[in-house]
Amino acid sequence: MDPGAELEALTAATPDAGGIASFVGKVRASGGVEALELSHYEPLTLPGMQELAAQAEQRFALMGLTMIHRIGTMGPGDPIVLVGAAARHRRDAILAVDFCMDHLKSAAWFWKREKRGGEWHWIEPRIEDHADLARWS
Amino acid sequence: MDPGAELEALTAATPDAGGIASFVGKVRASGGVEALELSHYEPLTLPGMQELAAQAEQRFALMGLTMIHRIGTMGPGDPIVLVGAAARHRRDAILAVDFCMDHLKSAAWFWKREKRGGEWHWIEPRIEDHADLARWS
Amino acid sequence: MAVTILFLGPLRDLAGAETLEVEAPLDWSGLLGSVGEEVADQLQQERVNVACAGRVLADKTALKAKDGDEVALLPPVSGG
Amino acid sequence: MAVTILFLGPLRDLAGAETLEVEAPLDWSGLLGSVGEEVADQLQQERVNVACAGRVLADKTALKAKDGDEVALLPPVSGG
Repeated sequence: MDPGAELEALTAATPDAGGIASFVGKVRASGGVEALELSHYEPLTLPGMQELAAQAEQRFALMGLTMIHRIGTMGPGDPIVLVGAAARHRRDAILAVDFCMDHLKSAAWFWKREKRGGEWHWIEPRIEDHADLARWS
Repeated sequence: MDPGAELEALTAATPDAGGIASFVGKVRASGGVEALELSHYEPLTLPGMQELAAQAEQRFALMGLTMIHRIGTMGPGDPIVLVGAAARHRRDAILAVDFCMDHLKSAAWFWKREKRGGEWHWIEPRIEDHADLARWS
Repeated sequence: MAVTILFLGPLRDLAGAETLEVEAPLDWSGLLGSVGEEVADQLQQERVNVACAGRVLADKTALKAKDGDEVALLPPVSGG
Repeated sequence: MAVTILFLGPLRDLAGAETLEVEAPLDWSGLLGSVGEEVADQLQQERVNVACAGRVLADKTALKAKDGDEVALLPPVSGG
């Protein structure tokens, strides 16, 4: 995934937007994480993301929405997830990114584990992630 | 201003960040705006933006912040303003972008006018822009 | 034909396998009896979901998997 | 030496000029008397600010500009 190219494509596809908001989540370069692995369950994951995109488009006045979540093994510095939203007004774009990220973090069908000191550890969402998600309901 | 290159530079400068949020505001390609002109008052504008950046860094746990606002005459599709924020946790990054944009829109020393049908018209902040700003105080 | 049980995320480690083939039909008690004690304990927690044939069950104890169905065991997610 | 009055944004159109040189010292009533009726009307609105020598005045009616100072008239802003 090339976040810059994806955002450029979204910008080009939405000439009438007044702005593009985005978030790129990546593997931290320090902190001892040697690798990150994201797994999914294909029959649920993609339909779930499509439903999430539909919800975002219903809630916010968007002109375009890009949502990419990688799976597989990634190394320090690698991008994991990208959300980009184009809208007439900036707060629709910013809020759509916030909304989609909260859902991708703790309500989409992905499982994450980290390799530290040669050992894999499964990661559960933080308490804050659930609180962030609850803001939207 | 090349938003993609700026975000890439911010990403490269903050290897320990878990994510980068951004907003790029641009001149809409349609809607009849032929040109947009942004003017400023140098003795106040840059110090004001530096003070805004300091406030954002105080409020949010940031690892990096990029804030660029162009002046002069721009055409349809051109970027006007970019805010990028790198943070350990995504909501600090997203909120910092939201905060800086609200202030750049209606509390920074810029004046904007649009050319429509060959005539220049000064733009005042929208009521919503003032309401957005008031959220932070 | 049979029912395929698929272990996702950390449940894969607990099960020591990615999949398990069992005879159809498969209901909730049959599932609990097939997956080993550790996974069965997890399954009984509210935060673990079960999907059958590509749909998450609103009530997992109502599971009725038939020949050819895939039953996915879904622990709490963590994306991004 | 003198005081330079600088018209920003839409005030430039109202004034019909970018700058105006006036004799020092310059106080609030001197400013109102120098800039023409239209700009003076605007200046008396709360939403118009005045900066002197690079600082926005908390109380613009307390203006005391001296030789060499720049007095900037700042209408409501609109960035982004």
